[in-house]
Amino acid sequence: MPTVARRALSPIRLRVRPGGVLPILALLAVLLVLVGLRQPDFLDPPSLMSFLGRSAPVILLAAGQYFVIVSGEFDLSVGSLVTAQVVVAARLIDSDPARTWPVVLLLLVFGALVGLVNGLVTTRLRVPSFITTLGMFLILVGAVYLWSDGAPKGGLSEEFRRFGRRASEDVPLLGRVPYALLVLVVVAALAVLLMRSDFGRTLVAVGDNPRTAQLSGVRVWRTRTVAFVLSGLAAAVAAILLGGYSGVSFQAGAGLEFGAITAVVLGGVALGGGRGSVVGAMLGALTLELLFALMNFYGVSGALRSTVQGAIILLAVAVSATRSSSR
Amino acid sequence: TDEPGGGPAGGSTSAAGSGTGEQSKFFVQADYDAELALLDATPTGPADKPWEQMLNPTMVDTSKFRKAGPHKLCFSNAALNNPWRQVGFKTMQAEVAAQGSRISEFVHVDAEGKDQKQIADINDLLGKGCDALIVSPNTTATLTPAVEAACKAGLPVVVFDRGVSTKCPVTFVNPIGGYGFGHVGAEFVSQRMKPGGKVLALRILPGVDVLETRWSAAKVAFDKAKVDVVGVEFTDGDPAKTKKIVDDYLQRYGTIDGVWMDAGAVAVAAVEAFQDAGKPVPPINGEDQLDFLKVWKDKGLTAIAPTYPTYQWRTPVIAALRILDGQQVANPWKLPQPTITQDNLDRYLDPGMPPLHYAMCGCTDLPGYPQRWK
Amino acid sequence: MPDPPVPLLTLRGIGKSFLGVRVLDGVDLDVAPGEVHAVVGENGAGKSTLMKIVSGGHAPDAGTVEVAGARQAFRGPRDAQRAGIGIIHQEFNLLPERTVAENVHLGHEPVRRGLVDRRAMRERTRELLASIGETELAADTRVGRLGVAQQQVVEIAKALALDARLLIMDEPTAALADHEVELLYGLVRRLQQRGIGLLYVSHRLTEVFDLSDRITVLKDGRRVTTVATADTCTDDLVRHMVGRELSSYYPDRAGPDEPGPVRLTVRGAGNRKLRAVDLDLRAGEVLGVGGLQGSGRSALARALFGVSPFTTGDVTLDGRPVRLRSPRTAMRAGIAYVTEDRKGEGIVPRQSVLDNALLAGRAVFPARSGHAARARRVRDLLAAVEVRAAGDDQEIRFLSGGNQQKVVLARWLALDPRVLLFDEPTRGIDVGAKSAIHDLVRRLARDGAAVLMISSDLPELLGMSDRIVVMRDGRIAGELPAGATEEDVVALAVGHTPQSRTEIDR
Amino acid sequence: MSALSLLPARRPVPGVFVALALTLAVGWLVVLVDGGQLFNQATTVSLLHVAAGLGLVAVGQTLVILGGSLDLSVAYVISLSTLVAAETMNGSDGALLPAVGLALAVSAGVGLLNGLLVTRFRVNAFIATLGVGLLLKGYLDSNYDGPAGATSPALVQSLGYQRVGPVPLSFLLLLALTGATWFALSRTRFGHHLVAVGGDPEVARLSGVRNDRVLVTAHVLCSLCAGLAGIYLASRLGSGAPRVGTEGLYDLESIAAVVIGGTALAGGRGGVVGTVGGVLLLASIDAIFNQLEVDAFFKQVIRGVVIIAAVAVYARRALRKGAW
Ligand SMILES: Nc1ncnc2c1ncn2[C@@H]1O[C@H](COP(=O)(O)OP(=O)(O)OP(=O)(O)O)[C@@H](O)[C@H]1O
Ligand SMILES: Nc1ncnc2c1ncn2[C@@H]1O[C@H](COP(=O)(O)OP(=O)(O)OP(=O)(O)O)[C@@H](O)[C@H]1O
Ligand SMILES: [Mg+2]
Ligand SMILES: [Mg+2]
Repeated sequence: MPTVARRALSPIRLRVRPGGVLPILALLAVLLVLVGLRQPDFLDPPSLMSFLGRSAPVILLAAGQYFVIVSGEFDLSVGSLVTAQVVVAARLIDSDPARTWPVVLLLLVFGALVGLVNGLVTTRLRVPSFITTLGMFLILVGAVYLWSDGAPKGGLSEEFRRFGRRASEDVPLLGRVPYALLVLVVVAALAVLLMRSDFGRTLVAVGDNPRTAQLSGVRVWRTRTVAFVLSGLAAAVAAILLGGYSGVSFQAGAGLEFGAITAVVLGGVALGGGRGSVVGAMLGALTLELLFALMNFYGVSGALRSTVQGAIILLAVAVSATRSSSR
Repeated sequence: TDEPGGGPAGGSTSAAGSGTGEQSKFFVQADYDAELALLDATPTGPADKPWEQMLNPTMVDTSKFRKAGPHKLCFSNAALNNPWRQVGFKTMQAEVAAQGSRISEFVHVDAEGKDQKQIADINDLLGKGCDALIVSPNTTATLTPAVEAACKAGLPVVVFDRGVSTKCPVTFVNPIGGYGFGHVGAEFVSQRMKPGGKVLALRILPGVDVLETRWSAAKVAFDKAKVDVVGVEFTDGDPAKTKKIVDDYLQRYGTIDGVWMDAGAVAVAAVEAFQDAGKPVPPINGEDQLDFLKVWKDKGLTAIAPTYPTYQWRTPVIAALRILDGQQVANPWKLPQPTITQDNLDRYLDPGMPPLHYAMCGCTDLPGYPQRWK
Repeated sequence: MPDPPVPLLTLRGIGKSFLGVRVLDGVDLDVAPGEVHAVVGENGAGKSTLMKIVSGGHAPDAGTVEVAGARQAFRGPRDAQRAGIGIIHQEFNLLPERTVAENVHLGHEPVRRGLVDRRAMRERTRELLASIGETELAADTRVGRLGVAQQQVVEIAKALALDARLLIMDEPTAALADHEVELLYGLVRRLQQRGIGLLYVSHRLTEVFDLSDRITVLKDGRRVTTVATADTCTDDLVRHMVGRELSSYYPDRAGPDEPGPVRLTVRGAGNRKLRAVDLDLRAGEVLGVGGLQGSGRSALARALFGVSPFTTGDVTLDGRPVRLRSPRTAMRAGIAYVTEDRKGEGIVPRQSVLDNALLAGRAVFPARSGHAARARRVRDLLAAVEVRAAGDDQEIRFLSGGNQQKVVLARWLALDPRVLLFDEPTRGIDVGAKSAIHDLVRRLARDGAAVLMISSDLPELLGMSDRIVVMRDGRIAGELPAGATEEDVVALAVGHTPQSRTEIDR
Repeated sequence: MSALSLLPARRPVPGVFVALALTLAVGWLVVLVDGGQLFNQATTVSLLHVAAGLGLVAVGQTLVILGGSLDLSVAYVISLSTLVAAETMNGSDGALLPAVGLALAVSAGVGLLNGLLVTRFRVNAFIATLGVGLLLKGYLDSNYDGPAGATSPALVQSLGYQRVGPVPLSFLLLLALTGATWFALSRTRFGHHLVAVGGDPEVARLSGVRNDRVLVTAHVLCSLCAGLAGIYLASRLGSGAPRVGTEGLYDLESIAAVVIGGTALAGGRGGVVGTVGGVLLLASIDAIFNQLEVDAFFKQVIRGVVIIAAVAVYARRALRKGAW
């Protein structure tokens, strides 16, 4: 009698499944070829490194959003959280290098705290996360404007900005490696490890069928809350990098939540939870960033940009969706 | 490509508003000429109070609005969603405070950038017994009916910043305008770079009238100077996006010889992008925000800062009170629109103020300075 | 069995593959008007897939479907309905947020002057429910509030509402208690008299023999044989299905010395659904729990597992008082619970077989002997319960219902529980696997676990239990020793003397 | 338990109306203490106008959300519709009907595209409608530099500014649309099928519902509602406005209104009456803060808190009721 122990599937077959990373890899490859044709030196290590570095914040946000989405929820507050973090950092640091590290620590705590509140309100008060995080979005934006009287104050120290703006020079083979990229690599590795751990598998199970998870001893509320906390932490790290990269502004995080959700879905993760990989989500974000660069290189300029962006996203998702669906 | 500017793909693929191709439909030659003429006009009024100055004024009679004070002033505000409006509104509040005894109540409603909310707001204010109504419209055309309704209600209406397409308000207060702004910046940038050099135009958003006029005037200047506008990109006012765009353009063209912006919000980010790429910062224009002025001075940039002064937020209050006194006021009330150049940079750069403060606030004499603006 | 000229349904050479795995291969089958044609086979043999093909839910890769001589290519269930084919699915196809009437008429709501005729819907629902002996159920109850058995009744009414000429029943009795099965019998016979053809899938061979005219046996997606019911016997059928002899259906009960000390005691416990429950559960015994639908059997299991905990009374485990506040606390105390609603509460559908089996261990117990060792252990268990899947990384939703159940069992066995609560553990499980599960349950008891087994399958309840408690209205109505009869159980369950059975039979 | 479960399911008053009543009562009191009057004519009219605009969109949004989908393109559809209407009318009353028809037809076309992407091409609704929104944004951004066209005076005077007592015509239109939608949901096959598809698409399919058709219809109706909202806004603004939809945050706010109104974001549960409650709640919060002249940022904070709190109260109630 055939049993499960019979054979393991080949890794190739694993990835073609719905929720796998193959479609997004294919799209990424196509875009890379297109960029390479137009701007061959983009693929040289230095410029590639700097591209990856500047994309790091968005990729981190996508990873954070992934945890929340795969557990069956939404986090619409990350964009405003990034803005709030950057503004808070500027005001607290007030250009004083000595305050850099305490403030970095504070930002991480702040991010985790916002995630915790999102998580607890969603799981314990049973407010749909769409509403919870939309409310949090309003609260954060309002509060940070209120606190800073409508215009960011103070300034970020050079030390703080280093994470997002500077690079480790003279690395063999690669040349400059942006610190942001190093941070990204570390966080991405942690995220992958986490998703392979018991917690990660449980998280996906919660998104798939919370009742079963509950009846199998999972503390569903805790698991989901942790996902929100992870998202908040990711937003904090992203804010540190983004603030470093571009400085203080109220626009720092604007629209990032939609970017992150789009990236996650593009990466094959199902909204509603239970399917998809964190690698896919991060690749989705990278693909989106590459798409923007591609448009810069091809001179898709001005107002037409959003049309091209919309068309490519639709096409990509439609092709991968119709190809992976079996009836 | 067959466009006058000869820009590569950048211009050819996009429609109105980009490249230096066809002029946008927002371009009105007569207004352009008038504004450029105003740049050189000498204002009337106290020289140390530009917010009370007028350019080529035509005075109108307001005696029918005369009323005994103190007055209740009502203000329908388009939005408070950017530092410019923040600084402006604080300046206005300070002006109200300065006029203390003459104003019994100052009602402020914020439309949060929504046309339809502002229409409702104005309607709402009409029921509140205001003595005068100040409106900063969110959009020119769409707010016109609401403003007309307010005029019909019989109270004096003062419009500032953006206009409305009706003559019914007692006066319309604003500085010279977008053509002047765009022209000053573009002329500076194109004159300081090599002929035929590459200019990158960084814009905030499409479809905002003030910003559109700035760009259309710049376009005229660039076309005249025969420089190559390699790209017209929208940044959404997001510094990160700005840096990415500049980065990619640098990679694509090797060098960029000039940067023009329709607003100063992301000027510092653009400068940083050049620094981070290890390239010299080309001639660039910003606005009178202090962060830009600071970088300008610290790094010795070749730069200029045309302004859209925030002191114009003081004038509507002054105008409203004059109207209620029955004094004549200018209509339109054109305010001077100074430019910050290398020569007068130090006068405006106040390191004690926050980075996003606008130097041209004309607020140093107002109660609560500088604390109110910090 | 007379052979009518034009069969109602003719299947020729039906084949179907999922993701490259062949599930059906050249299946032929026909159904005559007024015939009850039973389809039997092991879990995963392809029965439900075949039924879905006939009812338009899946498109076949090969072969033809003819209805009353006309060839059909269904593009969807709607086409099949148009052709007069109705189906009672194995898994519930009901919307919990909608009312009974809305569910029953979903897809073909009666309209009057362009508008849905709600009154007609209610009326018709009432009639349909009455025709299967369900008079208590209101047509505008939200289905989500119903217990599993009542949902099954709704599911049947829903299929009947179509006025089909061919009705497919895919394990219609899996969730039904005994007396309801009787009602279903009556229904089937009435339909048969009206000339309606029936395809009847069931693992309960008694039903198959009671009801069917012919029987088709499927094995590994192929048709093994089709025989007239009168010409075969249980043993033959089982041999065809399993490919080997199954000697005895139930393993030996516990010997007199096997039940050990009392492991779990419940005294005066109650909650919203249960009152004054007293119970002793010994190590080494299988305690059966009988009762009608809604009598509180599941509620008892859910209370013991901390899902809807007892609010009053005391529970002790191995002599120590415990408070079972949540599934976690119950699991920590060594209790495991196999739920009756597999789809809704048993599986995480889009995760792999392995992840499903590992779920509970991962959630509550950190891997003591390492992750690899735990996974190996679970793989062994999956093999031991004979799960059929393309691999242990296959998504569990693609497994047949019976195989899903085995994965769920493996999940709990991996925790080495001291007390096992089984709620309808063999529902929808084939004879072979059923006897494997029975053996397993018995072995667990032998190894010292205390087993509480809820079952609506009376022969199973009687055959497996060392003792039986029967529930009624949230209380324990009485206790019966091993060797009790079906009549004894029913009498306690309905609170009448045995004669009243006939009354229910009607 | 059996006795309990056999009770017919009653459809309770959506919790949002409790929150609405509470908000209005507290708001009225606070405004009174502040020396104002919440329910004066001008304020009421403004409140109802705000509600009408958002309401028209939210009713359509309710349909797609009930069906388990979502529409993030509504904001752009609204803008597009104002432009199509105003440019076609170009200030003349004669072109009124063709303009309205054209605006609705264009909107329906966008809805059709959304629907086909979601069903035929199996693109997740979030992405599909976001993408279509981007397409429209590109069109609007590259073709319009600001308001364009002129709404016919007749429309401005009727739909835009006409009112019956304190109730604007547009609000009556919203009530009528709500009534019609409620009727469609509870009394037509389409409505039953839509809720089924939202509840469980597989169950619906196996029951003979043509899921694709139902969802496409819902998307078309949703876009039509957005188109209608656009026409209404054109009548308020006097011209077409390419940014009015996005500035009004109609995408997120309409979804918020739907969810506050008790419709499950996952689909299959809820209704249009609750949505109108949600819209009124949001508009009332706005009106109250307007009256109190609360600082816009502080207001935003409070708004966030109130939205969460309102839904939390509602969720709590539902939890207590739904507990078995
Ligand atoms: N999936 C579920 N989620 C929550 N509660 C449930 C679920 N399934 C059943 N229940 C509840 O648990 C109880 C099920 O047990 P019940 O009291 O109906 O007795 P039962 O004898 O087990 O009936 P049945 O034969 O229908 O399972 C019901 O009250 C029901 O409401
Ligand atoms: N949608 C699907 N995708 C992939 N595989 C499937 C799908 N549906 C069924 N299968 C596989 O097809 C085989 C037959 O399943 P089916 O449900 O028809 O069995 P069954 O005979 O009804 O079993 P049971 O008695 O357990 O209900 C199983 O191995 C199952 O894993
Ligand atoms: Mg089956
Ligand atoms: Mg039960």
